[in-house]
Amino acid sequence: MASVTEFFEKFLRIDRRWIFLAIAIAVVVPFFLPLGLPVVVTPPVQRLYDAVEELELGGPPLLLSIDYTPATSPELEPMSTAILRHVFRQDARVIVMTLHPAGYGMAESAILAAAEEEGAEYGEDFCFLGFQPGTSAVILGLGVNISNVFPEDAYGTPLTEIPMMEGIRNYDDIPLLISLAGWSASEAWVYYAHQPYGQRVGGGVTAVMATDLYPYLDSGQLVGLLGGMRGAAEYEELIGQHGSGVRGMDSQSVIHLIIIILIILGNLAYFMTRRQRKLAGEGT
Amino acid sequence: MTLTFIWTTVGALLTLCVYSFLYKDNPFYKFAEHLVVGVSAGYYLVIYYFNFIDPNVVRPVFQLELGGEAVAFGGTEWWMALIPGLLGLLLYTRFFPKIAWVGRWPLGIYVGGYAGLGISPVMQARVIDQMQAASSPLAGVPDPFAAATNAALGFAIFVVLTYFLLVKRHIVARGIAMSIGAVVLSAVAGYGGYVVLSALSAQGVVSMTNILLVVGLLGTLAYFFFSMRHAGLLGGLARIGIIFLMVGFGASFGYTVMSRISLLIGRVSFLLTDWLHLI
Amino acid sequence: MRRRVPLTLCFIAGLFMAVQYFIPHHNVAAAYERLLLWLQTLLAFAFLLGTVSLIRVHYHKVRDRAPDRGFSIVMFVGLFLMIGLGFFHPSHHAPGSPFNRMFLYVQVPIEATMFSLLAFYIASAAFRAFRARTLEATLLLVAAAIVMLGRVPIGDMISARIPEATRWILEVPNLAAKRGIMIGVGLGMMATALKIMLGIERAWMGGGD
Amino acid sequence: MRGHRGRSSTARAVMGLVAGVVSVAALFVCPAAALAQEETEAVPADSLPPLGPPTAVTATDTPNDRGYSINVTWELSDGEETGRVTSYRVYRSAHPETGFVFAGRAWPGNAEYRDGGAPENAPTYYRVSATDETGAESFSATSEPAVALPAWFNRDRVNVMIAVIIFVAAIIYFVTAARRGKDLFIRRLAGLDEVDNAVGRATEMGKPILYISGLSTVSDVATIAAINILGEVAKKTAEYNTRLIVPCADPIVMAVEQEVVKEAYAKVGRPESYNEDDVFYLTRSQFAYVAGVNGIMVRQRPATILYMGMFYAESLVLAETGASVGSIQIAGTDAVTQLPFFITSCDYTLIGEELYAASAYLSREPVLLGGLKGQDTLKMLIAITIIITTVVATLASVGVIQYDFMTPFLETQ
Repeated sequence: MASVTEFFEKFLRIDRRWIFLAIAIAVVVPFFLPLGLPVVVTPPVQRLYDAVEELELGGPPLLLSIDYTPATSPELEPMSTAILRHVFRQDARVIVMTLHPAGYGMAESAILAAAEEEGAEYGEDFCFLGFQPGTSAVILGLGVNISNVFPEDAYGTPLTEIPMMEGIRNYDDIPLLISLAGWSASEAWVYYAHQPYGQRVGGGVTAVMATDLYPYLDSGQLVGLLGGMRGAAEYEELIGQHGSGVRGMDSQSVIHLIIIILIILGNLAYFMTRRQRKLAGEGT
Repeated sequence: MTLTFIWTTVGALLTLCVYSFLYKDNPFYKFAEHLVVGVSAGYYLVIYYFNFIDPNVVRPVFQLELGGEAVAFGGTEWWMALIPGLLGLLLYTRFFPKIAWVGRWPLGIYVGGYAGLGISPVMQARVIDQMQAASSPLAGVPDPFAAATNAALGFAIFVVLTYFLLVKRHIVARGIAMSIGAVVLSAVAGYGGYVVLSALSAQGVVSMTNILLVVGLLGTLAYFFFSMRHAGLLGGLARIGIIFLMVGFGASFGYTVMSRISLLIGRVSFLLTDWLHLI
Repeated sequence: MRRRVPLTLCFIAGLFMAVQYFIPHHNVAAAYERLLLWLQTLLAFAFLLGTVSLIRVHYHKVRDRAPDRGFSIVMFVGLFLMIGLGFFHPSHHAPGSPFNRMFLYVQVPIEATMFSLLAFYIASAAFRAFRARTLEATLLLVAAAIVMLGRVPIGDMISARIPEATRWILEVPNLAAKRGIMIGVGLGMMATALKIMLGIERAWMGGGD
Repeated sequence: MRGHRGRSSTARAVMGLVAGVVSVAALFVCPAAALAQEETEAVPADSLPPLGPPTAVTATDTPNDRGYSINVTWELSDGEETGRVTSYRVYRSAHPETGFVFAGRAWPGNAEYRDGGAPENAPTYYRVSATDETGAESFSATSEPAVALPAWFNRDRVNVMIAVIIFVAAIIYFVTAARRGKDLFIRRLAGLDEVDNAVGRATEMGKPILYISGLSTVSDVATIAAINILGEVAKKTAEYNTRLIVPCADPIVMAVEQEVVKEAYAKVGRPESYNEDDVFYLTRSQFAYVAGVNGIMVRQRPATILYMGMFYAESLVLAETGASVGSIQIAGTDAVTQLPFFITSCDYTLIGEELYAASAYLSREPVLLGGLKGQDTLKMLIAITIIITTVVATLASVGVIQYDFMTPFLETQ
């Protein structure tokens, strides 16, 4: 009995670096040995997927605003990759831009990787407009005329010389807009693109922000929503190509379990040692 | 070795430097720490200069001097740009002790301006809008969370009764038979409460969700009362408030875990995939 | 002069910001936007002030031969490299410039890694603090455990009730508590702002009368 | 019905706000494009019969807006039934007969458009056309003129203004009452009682106190609260002659806090103990700041760490590092999302509004305590209002009373 208590007492004072080690193992292992836990697709993700699915071959393009920064890219980059793959696979077109200065590099690397993989061509299937400061003014300005806000693309080519931009003037020519952001950009798109112009807006945000955006989903101000790595995993499930999202969910499940087991063991140890202390106290 | 690979390797090594801090403080961490403080401080100095001082002060003022066309500053005259420029320069008076007190002028405008923004918009967004959202009928509408709420309530009744019947009355002394009786009794009471409340809320007679929302809100507000002793009714309400606060905090904590792990996955993926190309 | 001028400026700026909220007229709106831009520009000027402070602290470390002075030099290298590249390199901070690369491959990885330490700390914090010592602590840990499970696939596998309970906890008790905090915070913010404007609370200028 | 009217005024207000915002954009982004010079085109002949035009076009000044905005409404074309309408095109002119220029476009099924490019103070006429798939347009009759006027008062925010006035009055009343010497009670705030002990402890141990005033700028009022608390803490450390380290994440906050600490040392007669190197700027960048502060924590091993103000995701990294070096930690923030982390990792946590009560609590200055009393009075009013609105809403929903007459009072735009 005493030895059990001793063990628990030791366990309560365990060096936190053992916990760190457990977490590290739980993250690294699924990279090599995927568990393949099933991913259940939820309605908000399905709705966004359906909206992208509606884009037509060579028809009016999707406007994808990659507004996340390096800090939140682990959650949001799997989303942009999955959405871009989806768009290119059905030969639809996409205009990429960003509202955040730090989103420039994020957007560029995501789109170039997806384009290379799916064989999409710059200027025909996609183009990258780059960054403009002034969030709400930019969003409102695009509703009037895109070329007023972005006279040229990120590489200095005038929009008039980009084939796919022909006839694309403002939101009227864009059937769907998706914003991926770890800050309030998605709300800004709802306020300044959906509200005044009736633009259909979809969003992808971090898991933490997702519940704050559910009201917009219920009211129809957002056509669909991806929340965190789980949202990305569900989207990957839908396009049938598992990537970092699905893999990430394995690690997520394992670590969540580890934390819960730690909490349970911690409490068990706490009560065992407390009872022991109480008994000892009564004995003397 | 391509240039990108070299840069990625730099990033990867720095990543490892930071992780070494998990073991303990060490020179590698110190290196990364001092480097990132310097680099980021420089980054912000440059970015803020080019995003604010350059377009709003330097260009409007100096292009005119050079005989160029005046750059519109928010649609106004160029000399308007002198005002933020002057205010900005006043900040530096603190380097000259004799006139350092002038440095409080721009700070006064800065602090006061944002204080003013902390009044009217806050009243709307944080007070009135929240009050409006909180004012919903306690009955008459079918309760979307009827089952979950009532299950939770039934469970709560069960736990509370069991607690009072068992824990408060020394189980060992009273014998097992009595404790079993007590558990059964509280289970019946809890389940009974559950069934009755479910029936009522399914028909819209009560909305347990909304009742809990209002009670929780009033309780939390009571907790924040400063100028009265937390006793009697106020004390009881404040106690309810604390319970709601704790459940809320627990929920937020559990809710955030996922995002944080995503970040770690992102870094590991950077090391294993982008850098080492193992996966 | 020394106290009255800044207090008066503070009051006027605050009053304008509080009142403009009720006046949509474009003249007022333009003035509001201009003032906001000035405040941001003021902050930009302050960055030099901050950078001087940073340099000063580390210069003193080097001068006083503090034990970690070598790392202060690392700080200087990082700082002056960024300032040099940002202001004097012809491509400034454009994408692809050396400045931008320093940001992407030095600052970003370190910061992202610092951020990711949270995954470790959240686990150790949960282990250390989530003990059922009191009723409050128990509620905290039970709510956290349910929500944690409800957000990963493994939660669905254990029971379909877990995601349901998660949603309920988030949307009922959590929402009630958040609303209460929000209203309280709103009142606290307004009172603090008002006291600043009226000069009742003047710690920001060193206090005193 | 009142309830209905309440809703429509909200709708108007939404339109007003949006129109206002649209016109801002028009002014800022593209003054020329807002008045796009797209002349009406000739209608090409086509085999299908032309669409029926939109009818009953009205133009009214957008209410409660900043100006340059007119709301145009119409009744849908009969082409809606066959689904042939591709869009409605709205045209404006200063004359009822000629000079119509394209103002904007609305989707099929929409019978309104907010023109954010209308000239100010001049009568403006509108025409709306239904466009079919060939681009052929059938035009409505010209509307009655409308004049775009900017508003000097946003009537949708009357309730907010009244609430602000009540609040300001309550605060000023209790502050003056406190000045006259009214005795004011304040309940215990556990974390703050600990500040004195913490300073004493640090002095005994010969270790510093670390004060972190959040990662935001002065634009968050929480930062101002943190500055006020620093003023009180600095007085105590100055009295005990304990080292106080204040790393700042914002240069303006740094400028202010240097002033605060310097003055506190001067006030207790120890101006020479103030070291400017202890109140310094680190970096604005969130996690670079955290890296630096973590370094300070593990190397200086402060006896006490105070976290006051606005925090983001870094809260737990800081608090866990602080806990690992054995510091007593007292946190206070109004960032709802970060409170759970401070609660789990710190010894004491001031929740939300408690942060704003802290400087009054620490200083015990009557005028500041009077402010708290004012806050509590408002809180009482809010609680009563919520109870009343809930009762009214409940009675209305079960049909005891005809309509929910309380809701309009709380509607805002």
